[in-house]
Amino acid sequence: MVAVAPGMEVGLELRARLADLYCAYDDALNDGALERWPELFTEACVYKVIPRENVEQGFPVALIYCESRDMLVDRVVALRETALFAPRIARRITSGICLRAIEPDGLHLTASFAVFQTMQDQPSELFLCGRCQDRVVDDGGALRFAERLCIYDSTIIPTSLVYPV
Amino acid sequence: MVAVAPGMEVGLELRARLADLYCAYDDALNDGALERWPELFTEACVYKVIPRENVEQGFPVALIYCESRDMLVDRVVALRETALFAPRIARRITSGICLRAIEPDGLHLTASFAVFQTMQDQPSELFLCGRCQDRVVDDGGALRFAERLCIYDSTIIPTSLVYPV
Amino acid sequence: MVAVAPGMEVGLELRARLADLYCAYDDALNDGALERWPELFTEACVYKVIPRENVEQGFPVALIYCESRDMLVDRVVALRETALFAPRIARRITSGICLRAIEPDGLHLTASFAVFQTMQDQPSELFLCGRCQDRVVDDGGALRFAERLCIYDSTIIPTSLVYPV
Amino acid sequence: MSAQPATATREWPDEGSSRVPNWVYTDPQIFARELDLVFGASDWLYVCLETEIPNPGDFKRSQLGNREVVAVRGTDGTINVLVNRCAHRSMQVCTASRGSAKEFVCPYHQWTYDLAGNLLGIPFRRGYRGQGGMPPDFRPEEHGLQRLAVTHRHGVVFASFGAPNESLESYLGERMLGYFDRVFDGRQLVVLGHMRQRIPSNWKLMFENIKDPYHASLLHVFLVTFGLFRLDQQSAVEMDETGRHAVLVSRRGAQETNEATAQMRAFKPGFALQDKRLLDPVREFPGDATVVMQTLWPNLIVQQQSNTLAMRQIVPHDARSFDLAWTFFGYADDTPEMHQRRLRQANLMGPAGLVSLDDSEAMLLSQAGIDTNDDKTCVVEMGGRAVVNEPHMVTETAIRGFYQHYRSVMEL
Amino acid sequence: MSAQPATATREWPDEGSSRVPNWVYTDPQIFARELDLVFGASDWLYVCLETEIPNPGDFKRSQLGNREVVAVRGTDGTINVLVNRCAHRSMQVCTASRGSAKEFVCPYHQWTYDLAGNLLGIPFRRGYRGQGGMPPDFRPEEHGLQRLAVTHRHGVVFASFGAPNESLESYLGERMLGYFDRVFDGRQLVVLGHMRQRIPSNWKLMFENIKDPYHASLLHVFLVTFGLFRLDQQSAVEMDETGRHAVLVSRRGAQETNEATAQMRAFKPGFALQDKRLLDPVREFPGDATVVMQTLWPNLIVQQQSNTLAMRQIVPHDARSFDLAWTFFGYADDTPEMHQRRLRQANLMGPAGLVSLDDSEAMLLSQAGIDTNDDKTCVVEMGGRAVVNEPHMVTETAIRGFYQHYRSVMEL
Amino acid sequence: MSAQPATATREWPDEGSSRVPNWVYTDPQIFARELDLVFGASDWLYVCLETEIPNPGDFKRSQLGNREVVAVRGTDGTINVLVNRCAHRSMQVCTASRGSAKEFVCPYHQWTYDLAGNLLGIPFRRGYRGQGGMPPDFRPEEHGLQRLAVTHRHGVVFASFGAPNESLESYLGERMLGYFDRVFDGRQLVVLGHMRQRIPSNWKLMFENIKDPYHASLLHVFLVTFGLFRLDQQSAVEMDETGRHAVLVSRRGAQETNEATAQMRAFKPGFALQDKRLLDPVREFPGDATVVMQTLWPNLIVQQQSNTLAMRQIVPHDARSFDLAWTFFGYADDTPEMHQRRLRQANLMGPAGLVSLDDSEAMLLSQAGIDTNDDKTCVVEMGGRAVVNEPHMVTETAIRGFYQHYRSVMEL
Ligand code: FES
Ligand code: FES
Ligand code: FES
Ligand SMILES: [Fe+3]
Ligand SMILES: [Fe+3]
Ligand SMILES: [Fe+3]
Repeated sequence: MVAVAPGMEVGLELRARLADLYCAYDDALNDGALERWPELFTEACVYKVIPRENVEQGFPVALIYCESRDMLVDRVVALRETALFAPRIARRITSGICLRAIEPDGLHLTASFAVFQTMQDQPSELFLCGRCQDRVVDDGGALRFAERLCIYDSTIIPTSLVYPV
Repeated sequence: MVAVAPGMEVGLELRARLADLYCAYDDALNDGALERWPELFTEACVYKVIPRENVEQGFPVALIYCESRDMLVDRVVALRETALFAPRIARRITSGICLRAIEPDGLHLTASFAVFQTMQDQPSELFLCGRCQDRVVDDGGALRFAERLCIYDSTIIPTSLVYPV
Repeated sequence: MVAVAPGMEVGLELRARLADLYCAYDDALNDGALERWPELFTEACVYKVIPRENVEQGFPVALIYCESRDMLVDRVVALRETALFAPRIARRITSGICLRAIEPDGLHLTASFAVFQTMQDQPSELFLCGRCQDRVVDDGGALRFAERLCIYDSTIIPTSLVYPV
Repeated sequence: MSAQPATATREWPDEGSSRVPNWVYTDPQIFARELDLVFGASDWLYVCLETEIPNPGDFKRSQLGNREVVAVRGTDGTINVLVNRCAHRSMQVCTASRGSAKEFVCPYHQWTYDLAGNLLGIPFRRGYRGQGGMPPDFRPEEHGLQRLAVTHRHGVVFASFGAPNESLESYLGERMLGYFDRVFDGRQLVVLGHMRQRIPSNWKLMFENIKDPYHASLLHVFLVTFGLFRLDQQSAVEMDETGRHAVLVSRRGAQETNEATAQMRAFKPGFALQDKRLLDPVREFPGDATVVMQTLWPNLIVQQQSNTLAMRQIVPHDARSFDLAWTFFGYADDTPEMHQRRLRQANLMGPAGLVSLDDSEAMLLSQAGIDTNDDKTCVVEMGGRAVVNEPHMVTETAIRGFYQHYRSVMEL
Repeated sequence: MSAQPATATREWPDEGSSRVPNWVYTDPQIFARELDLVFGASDWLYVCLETEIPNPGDFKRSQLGNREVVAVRGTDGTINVLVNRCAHRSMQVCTASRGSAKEFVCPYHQWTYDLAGNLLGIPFRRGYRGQGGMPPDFRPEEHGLQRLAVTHRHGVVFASFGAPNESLESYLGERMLGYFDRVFDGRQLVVLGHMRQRIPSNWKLMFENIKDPYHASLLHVFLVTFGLFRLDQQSAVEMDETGRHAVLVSRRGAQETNEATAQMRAFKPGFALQDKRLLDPVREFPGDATVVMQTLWPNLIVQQQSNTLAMRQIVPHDARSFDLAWTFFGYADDTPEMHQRRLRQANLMGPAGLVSLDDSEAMLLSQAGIDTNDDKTCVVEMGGRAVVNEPHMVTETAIRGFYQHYRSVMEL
Repeated sequence: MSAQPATATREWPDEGSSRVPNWVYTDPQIFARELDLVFGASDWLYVCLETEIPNPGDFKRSQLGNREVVAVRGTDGTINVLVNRCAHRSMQVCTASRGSAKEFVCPYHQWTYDLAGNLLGIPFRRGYRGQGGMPPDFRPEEHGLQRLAVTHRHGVVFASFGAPNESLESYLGERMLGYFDRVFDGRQLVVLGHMRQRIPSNWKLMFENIKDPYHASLLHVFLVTFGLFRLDQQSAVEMDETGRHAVLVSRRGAQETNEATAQMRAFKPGFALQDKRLLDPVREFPGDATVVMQTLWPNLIVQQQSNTLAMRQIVPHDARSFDLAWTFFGYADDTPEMHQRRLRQANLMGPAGLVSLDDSEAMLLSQAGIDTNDDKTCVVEMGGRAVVNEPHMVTETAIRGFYQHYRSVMEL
């Protein structure tokens, strides 16, 4: 259930549509269906993966810094075509999706995420956890992320961040 | 919130009923109330716990392979009456429940799961995570699993899989 | 989605309001906004963090044992003003929120929780997991916890329990 | 970390027990020796409270040093402490952490032991239809569970891996025994519950912490602010003859400003509780001491902090971590108010204790400082360099006493 | 844990192979020697089934001892077993766990090896426009992937790090070969799937477990209750000449009460299955043995338990943990019913097996008992103290045989 | 893993620095020696950028080797680097990772140090009302925080545990200093942010990776495909006199096919970006080099890859893991476009970098190949066996230079 912040009145239908979007996001990553992932963003989207430390200190550098859906596509293609990495499986879960404000520029939400990772012939492990800070808009009838900031709690990435989170 | 895949129209009531079923499932396992667990399946159900590796390669062998509710009951009784194992507590969480299709043979859903395990006087640890591939049917007024495949991401089970997941 | 136990009929609106409360709780802790945390309880609330072991054996001692909202406030102030601890970030997730009974004294719910913890310059780790046993009441128009028992699965706390869970 | 020399070449600083070299907190070989010489010798180790196993057959697992034992009340009511290892092929015989049993049956081949650890039965010992079985000269009496020497006093159970050449009373010594009997006065004890935490530091830092009254007024803002422990109160640090056991004794003071608080950054004069019930201590022991913390070599702290009473058992894991296992208790004759008071005051203790979490975090931060500086040395000179009892708190004498004994045991 | 003496000073108990000192399960130096002497010498180690790499270029990774290897079918159809380490700067050349390849290209600098491990190409070996490149005297033929000696029999692939001075057939010995050929009779094998578990115990406890018929009737309530394995059935424990390999042979019995079940606590006469299909074994091999468990030094268990057939490969990680990798298989000519039966009976085996989870948990509990008692010794005297073949189950003879061989290999 | 011989018996291969024995990446004793001889000696270690602690009292923690230090700007504006360990009982004095302070107060007993590490105050040093306190002969000046030798140049701070007998300038040598000053030209630096990753490999593999131009054209498909780094471009590998420091210098090329790309599997001629902004490099330094990667012994990489500038600090944890801590920076006079460009190009670097994740994964896979083959040896012969500067990329000369110096430092 997508929750809403105290004092807001939001219909159940919108909550359900948002839940569908958030679920589709995790699903794209968990299925390894990276190709579906950019479709959940608007064309002019912003997507960043950034350590909490940088956010708190006002540092702009992000591990992944995309300024358009095209850049998301470029990253997916680059991962598929150019990158070397040891095989791994990611499993992303989301909790505490909260609609915090409805503004002219879209719906503002936050959510907690955790990603578990499984390296070949190794037990599954917690890889990262953190918070998403999102702006969602109605993009021609479909809800899409106009902005998604994945702010992870740790300063440390175990080895590499191969797949987006 | 149970989400639905893009393009589907599903009423909120059905979403709620499905949420109840999924919650009851985790609950039965988390309470250690294994006896309630078979009741969430149909009589002719299929239940398997299987590594992703086998699914991907088309290998049929599963760690748990039950072809009826009776076999689920047999497993519960066997665990209770015959098995030796060091005491442990399981905690199962579910995320990203998604209704993907409504077919004549039932509702097809997927969901992510993670199981944390606590051995005696040890800290809690991630035990397994993976994806459920489910078929749910209305079984005389109650939703039940006609099929549940628990496909875990790792190839490795830490020590033993004592309780179903 | 807040689920309901088999046999109960509960409107979607109540489910949504409960989801909002549960989300607000995690949110207060995840934001490090401890000051918002006592507001989610009634004035005469009971809040405990207690190992499963003690509950099972009928031992009353709890790690945190608060008998009023004031005591929650006192704990927050004490943490802020008096305690020494190494910096850390907590991330709490909730799963399987289930409304089990509606009694004269309020709504009885259970839920699973997991807390991930991140120490400075260390990877995030599972800190605790367990079950909440809650009583929620309508407190002047707002749902609040009249009682929240956080029963954690392990007997072991890694180092210290600094923040409430 | 510098390249670790062999233990044999470790040399204690010339200054003696007023200095502690950081390698005692990090060296795995030192730790291995401690398991033998500190935890595995003839000392009396705390096991559990008698009331945890009230009836014949009741058992509870405990960890002494790194060994798993089972404390079990025999059919005759005596308490046995048995090493949890089957004499056959070393499996843990008892998998539950507590319960009640008529005998212990090893799950692997069902060798069966009575509650005193004697080997009662071996399935197919004589073979089956003339085939197999144990050799005729097999002597079951040589294959029981290892059974420890056991003693107990006023409800507290101790055991020893060796053959102690002194009673618990003489082991504690007269002075320590007095303090012990102050809390364990023969009244029936009641367990209120357990807590347990895994602390990423050497186990000795726990003892140092409790033997160190100097820190209490400085680190524990909560304690100090509410006058629960103040260095300007009349107090004492006392030890037994050897220095291995100690008590800290203190009295409650007011939340007032004076020449001592001037040196205590911790003191926050303006801080007040919203719910006063959290701090509502009542005097319950003879004398005017309100805090008595007793450290008993090698694995026990007896805590009487206002009305919270707890055994804190130290379970070392390796050089860099230990478990602290708390057993909170009261008395069978506690009033309901006192019972409730103990539960409330437990908010100050344990892994989430408003006072004691300072200590577990201090240990974490100490080990962090030690780990990468194991060529450095701690300075333990507050109150001088001698090991003497002191009628005040401005001293680390009991830490020096501890290391004086430790060095003689460890031959360091 | 006591302070660990150097391996050189370890002394086996005087009683010989009827005793096993606990330090063989805990000492990291012993483990390091095992990697060399047990897993890295001239013995034949199980690698995989031929059917897992049916076509030229098909490969599968495997772990022999602690080394990662790639078993790959060469263009000529022969099987090569290559150490997965680039001759340049040691990177793993193959990152997939299985697949098909024309050659192996190291990702780092694209040194390229053929399917026999020969170094085929080095980018810029001759430099670029006259600059750089490998020295003129660089000899590619000296820088291939390490290639092991390989043999196979009836679809099962073995390899050796050394230069074995005997064929697989002579390595197994006549008796063991007979049992081997009973399951691997030349029919085409079909893989049904994999399972893998990480067991927190020394790898030798796995062998002990399977070489120990004594436990089966006592630990495995499920097995015993349904008569799948009973000590009162005609049975045998047999070894090769050296004691390193063994088989346990048993026959199915009825779910009945008799003088044997009287000594078997495990036996639950009243227990019945709701769905009988779980236990519907059918005789498929010549003779009346229904269970044959074969342990082949140093890393393989061949399991024929009713109609579940599996290779269990032992992959040691350190003194205190190993992976058990299961490959379930059947035959190409299995009927659909037999196929389904194998899948159903797999419920009894693997990490969740209603029988075998008892064993993985027993190993966990054994190592727990061993870890903190490594100064103690296991007693392996059931069936006497000798290493002899026995026509019954009331014996630990095959464990003694294993340690007899182990000691000679390890010079202990 | 073979049984690990004592370090003393380790012998470097006869071939010299063109071979690297795998045990340098796995042996804990070698690692312990490195902490002393490589990271704990008189070399200049990178600490932080000056701009991270602009004002008096500003501090930032850093890790030099395995030691935690605090870099703090003193009241007079000078920078102090202090070991984060209280002189009393070794607690970490500073728990925040950055901030601003007037003094450092140890939480345990509030010993107070000034920003230069001098011990300013000890609560109750003189006791309380005539009781306790430190001995009269206690000398605070002997109990400060350990303070390192510090130097800085153009905004970059270095420190040393020993007493360096040379200035940073002479330590770098003339040639390296030139490259250093190319990026650090005296302009005000601006931190853009941090990244950090924990890599499961020996720290030396990081240096090898950056000193190895040979891999860049072969491993980094992204880099090569877009012409950002091509072996067929004019380039150079240069070292200081000792071989410990090095630079790789390269130039951008076109995305074209030629005789070099024929040997580069990595090259994908058809690949194009949807959003070209990701790759929009602008020349900003004198000369036509577009990539200059400088490796400075023993813990720093200065990265100038097109317009991404970063310090990469190496923090070793143990033989098999290290942290790579990235500090991205620009200049105070950057235009908004250049600022944005740096942020965009950061997509190629760091733990998720489209280029550098190849490297972190290569290190993971290299260590995996090394771990179980520590009796094997790496071959470092590309470009010959000598340690000489080269005007091209087809060489591993800088790796040989590194090990030439390493061996002399480590006496191997
Ligand atoms: S190990 Fe206990 S009976 Fe065999
Ligand atoms: S490490 Fe394999 S090609 Fe260089
Ligand atoms: S340890 Fe720092 S003041 Fe005591
Ligand atoms: Fe304290
Ligand atoms: Fe078995
Ligand atoms: Fe690179």
